[in-house]
Amino acid sequence: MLNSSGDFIALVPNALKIDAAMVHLVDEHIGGVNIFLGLTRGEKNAAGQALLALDYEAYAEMALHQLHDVAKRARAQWSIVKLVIWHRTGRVAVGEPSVLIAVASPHRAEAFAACRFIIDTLKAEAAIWKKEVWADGTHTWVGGG
Amino acid sequence: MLNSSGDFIALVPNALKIDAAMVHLVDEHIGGVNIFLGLTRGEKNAAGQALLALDYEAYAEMALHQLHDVAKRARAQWSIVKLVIWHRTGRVAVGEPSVLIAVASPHRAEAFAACRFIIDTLKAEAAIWKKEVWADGTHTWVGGG
Amino acid sequence: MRVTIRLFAVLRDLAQIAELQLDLAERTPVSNAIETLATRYPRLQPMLSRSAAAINRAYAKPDDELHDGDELALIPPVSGGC
Amino acid sequence: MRVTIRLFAVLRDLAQIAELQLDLAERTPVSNAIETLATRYPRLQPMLSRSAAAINRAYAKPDDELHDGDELALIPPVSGGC
Repeated sequence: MLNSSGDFIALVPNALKIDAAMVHLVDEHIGGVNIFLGLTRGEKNAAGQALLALDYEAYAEMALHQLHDVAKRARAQWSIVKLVIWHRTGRVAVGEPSVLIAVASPHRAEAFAACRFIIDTLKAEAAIWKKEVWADGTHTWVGGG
Repeated sequence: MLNSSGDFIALVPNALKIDAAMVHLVDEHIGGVNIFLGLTRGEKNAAGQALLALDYEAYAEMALHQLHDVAKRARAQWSIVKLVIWHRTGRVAVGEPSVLIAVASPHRAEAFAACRFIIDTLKAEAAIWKKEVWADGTHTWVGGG
Repeated sequence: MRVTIRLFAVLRDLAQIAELQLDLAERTPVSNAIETLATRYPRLQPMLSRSAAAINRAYAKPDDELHDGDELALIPPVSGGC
Repeated sequence: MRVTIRLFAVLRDLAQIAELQLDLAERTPVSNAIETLATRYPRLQPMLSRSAAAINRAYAKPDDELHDGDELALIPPVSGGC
């Protein structure tokens, strides 16, 4: 899963664990780490049904290629010592993380900016989709209406 | 340590553990979590000595009051569901975290902006000082020359 | 020539198929391949007009030409992240 | 009146004391209290000119007046965070 820069990029079928990511962020040149976790947020649909979970599906070969490309673009703009980009596939219940991005840099401004760039670009471009699973058993593809 | 908003704000004499912070960030209204960790970065001084650690000292009564005030100002500007601000006191070796800020919000933009505001304000205002401890046993107060 | 078509998410659910082969004239543009697909699976029509295309895992334009053995994926609006 | 002075970080190391009492005239301004301190601990002089002051844990201005029982802290340039 490590590319030539040592970035840890993966599509992950089971729960994302932040301490598993922290293990990768060890280097004495690190001064600031910025981490973003995206979680399934509880909500209700127009029919008053509660959201139970989001089901994530990826075009894995393309999405992984895209995530490595985003990492490369981030490294071209900011000083990055260590980088983790993990995205879930499968069912992510309310309160659980679907994405974990961790950027370790010499200084905090770089870590914040690169982390924000990566999540924004991932959301806009990566070949990943989510389906809302409602309490009454119905489901809807986001953007698929 | 919890204020009336449920923020977890503390000066901590021993190692900061990110999973201890995560335990506080549980709520179904959370959609995005932004976490900042500041670490002691390895460096050398003009005499070629390696930095071993930073020794942090706080005017505890004032610093805690200031951190709660920063939290209040952040909550006035952004939607925040859960908030953790922890700052170390005592010796923080190279590679170890001295500060941990975690902001859990409904949406990611709020979490990023509030987290950045809190670390920037903390650094500029909080009554906390650090002393560099060098390999040859010398030490220097940052900003104290 | 033969091209592999891949369908994801809402497109796969609508077509009830994830992957199929299309036999097309050499250098058929992406837009024509999509028309052929829409003819065969009419229920895809509305979503296809809102979807992007990728040839061999890279985004492609409607007039990009297909070659034998290419993988053409139809990419409905993405929604990864959170 | 009596005021408690608190010294932190480089100031405490220079003065070799963390806390002391000063007997001052009622409503002495912060700036005068600092002058008195500098007279008693001359080694503090250079850093005091670069330090802020806090009365009872809130930042204060040089002409803010002190009252009996106040805690006046001298705040050298802060460096928390990382």
